[in-house]
Amino acid sequence: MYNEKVMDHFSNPRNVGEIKDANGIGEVGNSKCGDIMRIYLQVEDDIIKDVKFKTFGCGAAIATSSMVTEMVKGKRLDEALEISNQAVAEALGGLPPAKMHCSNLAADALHEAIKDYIAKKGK
Amino acid sequence: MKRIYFDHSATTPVDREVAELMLEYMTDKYGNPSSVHAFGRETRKALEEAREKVAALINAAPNEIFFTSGGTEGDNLALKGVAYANRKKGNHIITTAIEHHAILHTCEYLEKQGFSVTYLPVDENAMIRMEDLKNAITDQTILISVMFANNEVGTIQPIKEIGQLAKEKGIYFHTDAVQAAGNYPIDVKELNIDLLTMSGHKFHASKGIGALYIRRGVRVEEIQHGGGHERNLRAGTENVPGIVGLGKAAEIAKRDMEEKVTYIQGLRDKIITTITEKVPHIKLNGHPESRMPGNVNFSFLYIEGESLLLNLDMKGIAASSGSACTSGSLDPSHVLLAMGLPHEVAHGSLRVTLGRGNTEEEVDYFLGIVPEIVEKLRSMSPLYGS
Amino acid sequence: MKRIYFDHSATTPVDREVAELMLEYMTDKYGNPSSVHAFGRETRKALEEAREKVAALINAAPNEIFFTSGGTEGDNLALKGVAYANRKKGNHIITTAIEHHAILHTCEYLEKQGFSVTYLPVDENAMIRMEDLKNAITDQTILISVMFANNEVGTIQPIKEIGQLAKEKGIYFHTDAVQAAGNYPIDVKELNIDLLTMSGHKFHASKGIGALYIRRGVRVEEIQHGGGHERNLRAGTENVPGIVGLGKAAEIAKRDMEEKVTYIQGLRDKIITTITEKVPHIKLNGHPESRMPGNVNFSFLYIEGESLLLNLDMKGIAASSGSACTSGSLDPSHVLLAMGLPHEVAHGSLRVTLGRGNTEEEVDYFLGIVPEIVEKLRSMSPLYGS
Ligand SMILES: Cc1ncc(COP(=O)(O)O)c(C=O)c1O
Ligand SMILES: Cc1ncc(COP(=O)(O)O)c(C=O)c1O
Ligand code: FES
Ligand code: FES
Repeated sequence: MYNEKVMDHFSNPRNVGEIKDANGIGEVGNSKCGDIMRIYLQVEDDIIKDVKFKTFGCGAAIATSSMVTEMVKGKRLDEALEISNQAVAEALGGLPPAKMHCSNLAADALHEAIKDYIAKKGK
Repeated sequence: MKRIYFDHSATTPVDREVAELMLEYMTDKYGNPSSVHAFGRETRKALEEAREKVAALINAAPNEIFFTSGGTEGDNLALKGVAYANRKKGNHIITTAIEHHAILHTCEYLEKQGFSVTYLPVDENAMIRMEDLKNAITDQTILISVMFANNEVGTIQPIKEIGQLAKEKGIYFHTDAVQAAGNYPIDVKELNIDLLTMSGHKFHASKGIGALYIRRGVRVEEIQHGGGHERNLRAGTENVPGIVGLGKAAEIAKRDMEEKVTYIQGLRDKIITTITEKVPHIKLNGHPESRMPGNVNFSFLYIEGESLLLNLDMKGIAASSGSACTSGSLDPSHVLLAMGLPHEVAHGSLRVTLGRGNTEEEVDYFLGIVPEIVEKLRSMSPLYGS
Repeated sequence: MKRIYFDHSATTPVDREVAELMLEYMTDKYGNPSSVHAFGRETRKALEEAREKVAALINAAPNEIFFTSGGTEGDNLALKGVAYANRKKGNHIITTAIEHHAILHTCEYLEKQGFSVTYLPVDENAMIRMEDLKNAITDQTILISVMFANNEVGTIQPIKEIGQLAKEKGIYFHTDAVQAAGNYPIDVKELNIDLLTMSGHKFHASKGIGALYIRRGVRVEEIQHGGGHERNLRAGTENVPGIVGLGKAAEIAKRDMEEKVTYIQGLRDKIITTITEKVPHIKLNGHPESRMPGNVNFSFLYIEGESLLLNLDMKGIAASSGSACTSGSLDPSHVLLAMGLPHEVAHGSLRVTLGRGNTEEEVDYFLGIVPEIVEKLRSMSPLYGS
């Protein structure tokens, strides 16, 4: 069902956990399917210094969460905002068609976290 | 890696003896039972002997057994066959909200054909209430179809009471016994069952073969048209190897029933007790007593079923889940939802279904790793500990 | 006594290689293809590989192949499925008078559901006339169903012309290729076939498995309801052993097609020539050229088919007849009658259908005894010599 890369990220997820003093947190959920993703960011000078996630969901949900954290660590915010759900799926070498809509939400969670950071900074 | 199979409600391995008999009826005794020559007579005889064995499993008469291609066809034939043949008597059918899709989707189809269907609700243990059933009956009711045992949570319905009530009211009673037949003692006479569906691959015969028991006198219309096979009720060259295998599997099931049930139930109870002790935040789904001997179904709160399955799979254990994510559909199991479980709890369910080939050792290995996996997944879960 | 099997149109022995592969998918690789774990993934993969092989046999795409429980189900699904899904376009179906009962009885059922069916007549060789077909088409015609090769007399219909005509008129074309598939080269693209039924047990796969080819884009409604198997067209746990066996049988059939056809046709022609020479008062039924490689069908005047069969059977030879007496019905073969044979001639027919396992020696043994038997029966017949 899942390719090797997806299974690798699923079984050894990168950057699992919380950041205590995160300055950006984003959460998305697919209320129908029930999965929830939360991304924690530590941003300095518009650079993502650290990122962690927590996810309730299927194999694809966990793998995409893990993948997106790898993709953005060390990146500038504007670069990170350009990453789409599609790009995350591609970086994983593809997902089963049934999973594309339902659990491919990691980039959305990331964007929410960035928005949260920007909103907090603006205050 | 050792592979452990804990998914016997999905399908079972074919018994070695059954498979070898099937092989004989494929390569050597291959005649068409409709042929008049020696090759044909030989398979005709084997066919009728198999019918006797299948009948004996459920205490029916041989001429009350009709072979089908499996449980789904049996369910379709029972519901459509009874509905079409008894249209003049009424257009109302009663079933339950927790039936298999072979029943539910057939009922939906019949609704489009002008029948009216009542889907009985269930309680938190997946049991129907006799009161609801009584209240649902109208003078238009021609058929009650209630599954014998549920495939997800293992709950066994009050079949005898239903049979009794149906008999009193003069309404046909069909039961989808795909999970129970061959795995649990059934006596159609004692239980007042008019029609019963069984499927070979759930009790160590092959996939692609099944049978429908139809009590003598029940009016059923054929749904597959062609040659007059199975006394004009089911056209198509008989699947002789499948049927002979089904007969053998029925014979073995009947012979070993008591021993098998006791053994499997022992494994089941060990799993239920140990998980309940060792893992916090869980819920046993299904009825605590009236339950299939091999069925374990737990919801592990805060985690998701597919992730749990994949982790078990990586450790060589094959189990199943009522999570929507494993099926590609959006909603989790209609059974768990009908029992009143909230979405997120339904999502975290794990079904382990045991067979006579499973060992205590396998169970111990499983019990050793489940708490770790659950802990690991919970530590990633945004729902847990927050 | 040596047993000689000359009834390959009734059913064939399962290839040893096919049967052993099936055994493996019964006892060892037994997962349910719908399961997400390793056991399930393994059989899912095998299922899809089998689909590719079956597709390759008739030059279709894998996603145009849907597995069924056999030829009868395939015919039912093709006719009812197309009829129900295209009801809005029209209610007229064209078929022939010599189809198998799986087609004829399904058509009769559809007539009761409000469809109108034309049964094309055939000529003395069991061929339809293209002129009749053209004249039968109305603006209500949604489907033409003409069998590829007849099961009794072996006549192969002008499939390419029919396909061409159907395409021009925008009408779906189904062919019941249960006899031809695996035994005769078929290219659905070249022949413009929209739907094609095949059955495993006619080409060395098992009874109880078959496939329906549905060209991409053709609208068909499911007739068996349940889980969403076979892309929602055919519910029911997939018969994995049967399917894997069908795939292997298709692969072998494709590989050996040319050789097999030449070999079998050689035996057939020897029988036809020798009987024609040695036995007086006979009639070859079916087309002299456009005929299945393995089909021999003779009427022996003044004698009755069942008596002939029984005599052959006593000598170890299994053949078949279009005689009513072998089938328990009162009328002799509807095929022979449709070809214009008088009742008494139809009664005296003998069908010999050859397979790749038959030998020249078996043929010679048969040819040695037939004249004697015929002579003996004629000497008892009040119709003979008077
Ligand atoms: C309760 C129940 N009914 C019907 C079916 C369908 O049977 P089959 O898979 O043989 O078509 C199943 C299993 O899949 C089942 O568990
Ligand atoms: C031409 C034809 N169509 C349909 C069928 C039915 O196929 P099955 O026996 O696989 O149901 C047969 C054989 O019995 C046949 O010869
Ligand atoms: S969490 Fe449901 S499909 Fe991924
Ligand atoms: S001659 Fe006896 S049944 Fe036909």
